[in-house]
Amino acid sequence: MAKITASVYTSHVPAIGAALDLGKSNEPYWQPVFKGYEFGKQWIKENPPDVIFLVYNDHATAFSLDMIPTFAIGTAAEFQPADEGWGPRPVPTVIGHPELAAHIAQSVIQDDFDLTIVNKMDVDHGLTVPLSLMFGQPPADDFRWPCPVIPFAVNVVQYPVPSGKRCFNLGKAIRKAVESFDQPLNVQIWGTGGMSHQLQGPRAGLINKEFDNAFLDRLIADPEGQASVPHIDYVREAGSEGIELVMWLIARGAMDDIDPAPLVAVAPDATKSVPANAHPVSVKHRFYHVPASNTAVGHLILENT
Amino acid sequence: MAKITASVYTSHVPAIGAALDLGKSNEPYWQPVFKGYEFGKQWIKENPPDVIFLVYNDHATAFSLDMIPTFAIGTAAEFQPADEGWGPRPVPTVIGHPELAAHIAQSVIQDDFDLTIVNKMDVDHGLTVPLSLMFGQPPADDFRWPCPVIPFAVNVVQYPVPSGKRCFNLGKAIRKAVESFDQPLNVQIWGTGGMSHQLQGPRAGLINKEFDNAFLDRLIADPEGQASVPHIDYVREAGSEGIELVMWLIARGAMDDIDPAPLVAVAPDATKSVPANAHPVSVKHRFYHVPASNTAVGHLILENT
Amino acid sequence: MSLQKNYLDVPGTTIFDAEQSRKGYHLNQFCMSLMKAENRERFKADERAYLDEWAMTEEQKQAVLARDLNRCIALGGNIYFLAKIGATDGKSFQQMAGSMTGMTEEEYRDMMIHGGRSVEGNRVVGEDGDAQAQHQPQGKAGHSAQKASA
Amino acid sequence: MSLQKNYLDVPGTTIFDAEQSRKGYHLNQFCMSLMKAENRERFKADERAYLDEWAMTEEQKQAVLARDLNRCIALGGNIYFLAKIGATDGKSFQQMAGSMTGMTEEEYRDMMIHGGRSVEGNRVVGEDGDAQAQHQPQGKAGHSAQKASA
Ligand SMILES: [Fe+3]
Ligand SMILES: [Fe+3]
Repeated sequence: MAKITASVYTSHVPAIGAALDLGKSNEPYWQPVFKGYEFGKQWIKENPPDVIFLVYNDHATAFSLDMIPTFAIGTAAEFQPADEGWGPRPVPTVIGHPELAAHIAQSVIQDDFDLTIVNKMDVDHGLTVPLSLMFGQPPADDFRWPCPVIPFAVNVVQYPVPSGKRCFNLGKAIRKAVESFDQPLNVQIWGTGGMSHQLQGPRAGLINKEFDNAFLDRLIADPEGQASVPHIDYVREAGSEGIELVMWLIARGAMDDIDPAPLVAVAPDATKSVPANAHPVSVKHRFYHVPASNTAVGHLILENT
Repeated sequence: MAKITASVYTSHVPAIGAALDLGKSNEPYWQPVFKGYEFGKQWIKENPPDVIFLVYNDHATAFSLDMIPTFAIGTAAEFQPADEGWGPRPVPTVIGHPELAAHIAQSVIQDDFDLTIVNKMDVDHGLTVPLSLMFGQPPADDFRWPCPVIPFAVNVVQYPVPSGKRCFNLGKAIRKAVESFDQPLNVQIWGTGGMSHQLQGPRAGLINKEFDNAFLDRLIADPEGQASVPHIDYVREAGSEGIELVMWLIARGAMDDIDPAPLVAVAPDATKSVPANAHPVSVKHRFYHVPASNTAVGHLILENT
Repeated sequence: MSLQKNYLDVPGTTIFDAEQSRKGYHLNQFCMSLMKAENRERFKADERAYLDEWAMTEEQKQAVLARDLNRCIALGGNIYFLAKIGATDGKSFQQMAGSMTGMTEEEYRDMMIHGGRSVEGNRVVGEDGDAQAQHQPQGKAGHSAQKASA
Repeated sequence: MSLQKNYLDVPGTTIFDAEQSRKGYHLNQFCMSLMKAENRERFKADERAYLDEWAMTEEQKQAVLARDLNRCIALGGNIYFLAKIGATDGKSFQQMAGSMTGMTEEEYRDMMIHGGRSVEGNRVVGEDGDAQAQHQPQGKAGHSAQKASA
């Protein structure tokens, strides 16, 4: 039986990829960013996953306006790093896990998540920057990522994007799907994007440390509550691109401390009994830094216990 | 406020399109088929919709295996009849309704249906044959369909396809979306595909009149019950392509006699109170014939009262 | 995989699920290419050369060349994709479907006119309906085959 | 439309919804075309000619030629699409984002190094934060503009 052992959360700022690819990671501007990932690089060496289920968003790369899937799962054997306009990043091809991906697709579609199944797509910085941050640049004589990756793309570009509650429930369904796969795989689920940032208009450059840190607090301790925060709060408080944070809720919903029953809308006066949590998650690492280019960088590692 | 006034259900057999396009509709083989649509052609002249929300499935036409959306809504201004291999059908371009389509997309995505929004796609016989059956061939000097059409494509090609319950609930969400649109449009919702047929393997040619007629009975009188029938029953009883019938449940779920609250799984011992129905639907027409090529032809018109 | 496949016991029927889709990816994408008139021309001009442009298995190519649709389906093909081959050959869906039963066109057409194939005996593998393995191929072809082996 | 747009009162911010998407369809699809190196070359060789291949409005074409990203966004552009123009020009996301504030590159970079733009006064249209309409353009450009009009 496969098992989700941990979840990793991180911003996926394109400039971080550029800094790595252009050898700028030792510059004073970038040093504090990469320092925040040193723990994670060591941790993942000691806890190597067999497969990563990587939640990210496509930034007008694989998906133009011709087709905009709310949720898309990559079931292909491999995915090429995309040319986003600056030429492709010099990173390895991403190897998929078609069997597990197809299994998860089958299971969550039967649980009423209306996925789009994708057998051909290039992956952009949203997926490759997190891999670079956690694994560094693979050596030239063994130029590959350490494990297969299942890309899971969420539409956060054209509104409406899926709600926090929908994302959180999807995480629960993914956990159920993984746990019904009949091979003993160590699976990590990663949630990427965010934190506060705005890339457009006269409000570009918005950063909200208070919002970001409150989000991290609540993602750890009260993810169900965080899942009910409406989109407008993210936009207003964390910038128009801060909405990417809803993707972290997918990864969080897949952890063992979460009641696997779907979260439904509850009438305001309903009394809610919170069961004592038999499976607390362990916070292995937490990091926050401003800025990387236009963006606040957040990073979190949670392990199931 | 827009309003769904009626739902139309029909098979969308490609051979019907070919018979029409090749001028064979008066041949003895085809006469009984087209006779079954005479009522509908007259009825729709007397009850012309402003927009048709047309639920169908793409048959490996717009969607290859590269991307398989569970639910795809067409928000483009127009859609070209596809070349399915025999050359495009000689029928008019389908004019969309981008405003209403985008409005419905926004509303149902916020109701947790994970649509794929499509701005460029060709439409195949699944969409054009029902238009031909209900409207006939438009005259050469006014070569257009009488009203705009919103294409809504459901994956019934690669398993798993969405469940009957999911389809039925989606119908409810579509009704809610239409009723919140602020223009006074007369909207019809059409469900197409089916009835019993199998196009593959040594069991090709399967027809099950008993199943088909029981489906029609129950679709009218107990659609919620029909929505809980599992896929394997359709496959076993109505042929591998009989599964297309789940699309009829989307149209049925959008009618006024249906309790708009989502249908959830109910424990076997739960007592269910069925409210007296204040808004019965009126069965305007019902038709069934075998065969058209490999397929049983079914057709139903329901009006809200 | 360990999700239950509750559709494996339907006789003469292959459900196009993720596993079949993976097997048939290149075969089906080849079929999609036949939606363009110029590709249909190129295919008809030299089928083998056209097939060799696709990352299909030799078995899949042979099944296409032989127009053996049952074999194509076993190798991951889906009927809606395979129909593009039939369209290129000028065949109707009825001719294609009929070809998978072993019946002649007339036999299949007659069966349909008389109400189609009955579901009786054809619901579950192991029954005795006409779609069951022990009764293939169907029609006269099957009768002669059965005589020959008798 | 009558679904509430509860995001129209955020200052200096355009939410890319279905309506914006419809307006900007051809503009954004033009941007996508710049993901191919050969298209970037053709665009750079003759921008106007390349733009004329697309069903964009004249206003959209002028906004692209002027690299006026705020205008592009008002006309239906989305920043992730528009970024392909910046990439073609060799610009970073920071340079593109900064260009929409009126600040110089240095001013914008300094703002980010010092913790970015504050949300205070920038939550709702009508407050007095630096992203509000009455304070545009920002940076020295704005100071001179304000002096000129004073
Ligand atoms: Fe991003
Ligand atoms: Fe069909």
